[in-house]
Amino acid sequence: MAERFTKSMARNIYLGGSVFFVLLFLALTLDTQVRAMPERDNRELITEAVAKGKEVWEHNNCVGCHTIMGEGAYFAPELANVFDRRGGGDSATFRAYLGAWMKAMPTKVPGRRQMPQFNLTEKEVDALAAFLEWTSKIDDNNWPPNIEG
Amino acid sequence: MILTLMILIVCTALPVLLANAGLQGLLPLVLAMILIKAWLVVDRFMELRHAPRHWRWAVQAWAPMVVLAVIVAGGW
Amino acid sequence: MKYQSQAVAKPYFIFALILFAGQILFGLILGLQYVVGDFLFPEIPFNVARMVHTNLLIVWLLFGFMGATYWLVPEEAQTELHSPLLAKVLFWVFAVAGTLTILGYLSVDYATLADLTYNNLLPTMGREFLEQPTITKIGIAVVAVGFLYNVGVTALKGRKTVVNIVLMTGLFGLVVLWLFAFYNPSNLTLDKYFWWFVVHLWVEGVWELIMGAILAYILIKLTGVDREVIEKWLYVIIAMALISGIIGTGHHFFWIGPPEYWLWLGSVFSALEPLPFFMMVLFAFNMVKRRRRNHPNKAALLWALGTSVMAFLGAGVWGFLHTLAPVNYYTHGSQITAAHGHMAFYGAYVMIVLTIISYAMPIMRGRPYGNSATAQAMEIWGFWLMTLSMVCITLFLTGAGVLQVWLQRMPDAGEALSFMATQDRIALFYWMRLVAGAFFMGGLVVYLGSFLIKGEAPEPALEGAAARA
Amino acid sequence: MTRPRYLPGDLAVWLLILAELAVFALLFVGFAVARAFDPATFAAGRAELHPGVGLASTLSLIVASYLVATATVGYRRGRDGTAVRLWLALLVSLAYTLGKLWEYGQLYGAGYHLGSDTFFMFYFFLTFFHFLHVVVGQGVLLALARKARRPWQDDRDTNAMESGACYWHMVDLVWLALFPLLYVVA
Repeated sequence: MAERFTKSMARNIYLGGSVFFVLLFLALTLDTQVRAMPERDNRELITEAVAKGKEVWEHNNCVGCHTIMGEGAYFAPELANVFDRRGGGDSATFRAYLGAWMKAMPTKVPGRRQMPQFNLTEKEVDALAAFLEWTSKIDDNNWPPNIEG
Repeated sequence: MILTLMILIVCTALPVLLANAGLQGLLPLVLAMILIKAWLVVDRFMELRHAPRHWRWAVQAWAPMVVLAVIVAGGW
Repeated sequence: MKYQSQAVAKPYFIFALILFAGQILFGLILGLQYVVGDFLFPEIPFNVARMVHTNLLIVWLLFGFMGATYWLVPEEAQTELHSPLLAKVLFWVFAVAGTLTILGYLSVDYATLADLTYNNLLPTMGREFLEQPTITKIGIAVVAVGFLYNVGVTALKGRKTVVNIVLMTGLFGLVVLWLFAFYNPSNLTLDKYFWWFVVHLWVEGVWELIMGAILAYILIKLTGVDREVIEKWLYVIIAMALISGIIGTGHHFFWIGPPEYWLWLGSVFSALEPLPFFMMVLFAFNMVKRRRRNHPNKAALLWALGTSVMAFLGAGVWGFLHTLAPVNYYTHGSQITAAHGHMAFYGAYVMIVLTIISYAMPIMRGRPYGNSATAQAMEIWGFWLMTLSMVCITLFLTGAGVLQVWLQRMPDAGEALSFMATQDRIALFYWMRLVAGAFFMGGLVVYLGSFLIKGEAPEPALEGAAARA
Repeated sequence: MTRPRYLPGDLAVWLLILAELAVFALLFVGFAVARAFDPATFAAGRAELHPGVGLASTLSLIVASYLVATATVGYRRGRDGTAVRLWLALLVSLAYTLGKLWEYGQLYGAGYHLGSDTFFMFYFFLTFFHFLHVVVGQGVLLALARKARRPWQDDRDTNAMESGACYWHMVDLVWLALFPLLYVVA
């Protein structure tokens, strides 16, 4: 039962297979980005404040402890749905909550995980709140399973 | 080979024609036809009839596994 | 050492190992912070320690890949490296930039670092694994292009082996995909979608080519099996890796905004992702079984076999455990992800770099047949300590993850525990993980200690090898 | 007299074939599971398809497969007509390609796409994924036909021929399961 196994055929499969799947992936990416995403990510709701809020989020490396849509560090709570969890889905409530929270950090309770004091301005807190509110409205296939994230 | 082709054509056309004639409950027939066609393609066209047995059965197992999985998964 | 210029790999390997030690040190800090939340706060907050831990990992693996490339490309191409000087210059540029970046993380707070490095001109910071200041990112791109040019010219002017072709393809892909690190739109979903082009298509795409090429090279050297045989398996394995892995990117698109069809495509294609890793196990063990020589560097052979097994377990099995969408719905972003990440990175990439170091370093140190038996025994102790510790870390984190999912994710809204309450309940697993981490550090110390032992393996008798085959 | 058992084509191609069959099998299972959850959507979606075109596509693939199979046997035995058969197979398979494109045009014109509902998600991905395989197969047939056109040689590359043929039959095999699942079972 001799089996033939040639290097040239293996190479053809490698090259052909890669090109095939790269093209397929690009086609799917095109469909995702051009057709599907505008309906799902609420891009029309990205205000200047939301964009600024994402910058605040990044400049303070929030993802170094928290997750957002399940990605990040797993040291602190998920924040893609914090607008619903802590703000009850209401912008003003959430803004007030976030402002008070950021001021109160760190708690300095011995032995507990500590969140640094980032000294955000009022405007930055507003922007961060807007960003997290927008994020909570992305259609993410109903993740997380419950409000605790 | 030509006989294989004929059987394949009949097996393909039959369920479609019967469905067009308005017959219900064709699923068992359709699945049976899949199995027969897959058998012929693998054994005759791919010539696995003469291949080492493990290769022949590995490929022959595909269609029954798909049909079985479809039945189980679909609860049909 | 067949070509003098291969020696430029040495500083790359040494620096990689130094950064490795740093990575593990910060890993221990993180492990302690998981259970003693205010440890080192506010001097080194968790986010800083984590950034150092993950960035050191990426950077030292890149150093390892570069060293491996400088080592094997000239030998495979049967020619001297195009420019050893460029390789040395780029080493210092990369080493200094990397060190400054880490010092930056540790000495000022992150927002200040962002301002100091003019992040607002081209904001790229503050995203997981891509925390480096934009200027560092540009530096990495420049170093990578220079590196690619240097080895590319070398590979093109010499013999074109499959190992070199696959390695160069992988490195080229690595550099091209890095460019997505510079794309950071305000739309978070868009940002995440293309962020995965760097992260997933690196670790589950082009890095697998690099890993496969290094493994193939090592097996050619250690087993003496015909190059032709090894090369065609290499092609088939990486073909499978790309066939499953490219659309497999979809398993990261489940919950970040892209449409529902990714739930199906991501699940189906990533269900096949263990396949190339499984083939790698069969491949490695088969080649060793069919070996035509008994290379006296036993430690290197152990690393090579260990890589294939641990990569299959970590990337393949632990990846598959939580990759199907209905499972991932509950496990996404839990400690199960962390468990998978640890074992996959260690098994696939840490171990392949340690494999090539284990093979190449003794040669560069004037011991063509490997280190002395004592040094090898010590290295093998290091291997088992580190590997078993990593198995334990993975198991404990998996335990933590399962419990986390059970307490926090599965119950309905009213009954589910909050994140922090859950963390308290799984603290025991974190303690055990910390202990396992300490053992890992111990293993690393033993491993590094093996470099201090003098002496070399004797030249093997020819007959013995022939008789075995 | 029994011939020694012999696997036609290259081992590398067979590994590819097994992987592809596994992908399609998983997709079929996904289809069946999704259908069980929402039979109404699937029935409605199926009603929008064109079984006539599907049937014609199937027949074209079967006939092409027959031509490829006989071409392979003939080629191995050194008979003439291999190239002609391969060209014919390519031509016949174009009926599938055109039919599929026509149906895509129809459905797209009627407002259906990958994101319409679960049925059309499966319909478009499964058929398009398969369609791409057919296109690759047609490329392989083209290459083989051009190769076979050259006069008889002793060192005929039966490995390439058999490998290409088996790939083509795999594409056919997948469609034989795909067609009834999507178009017929109501």
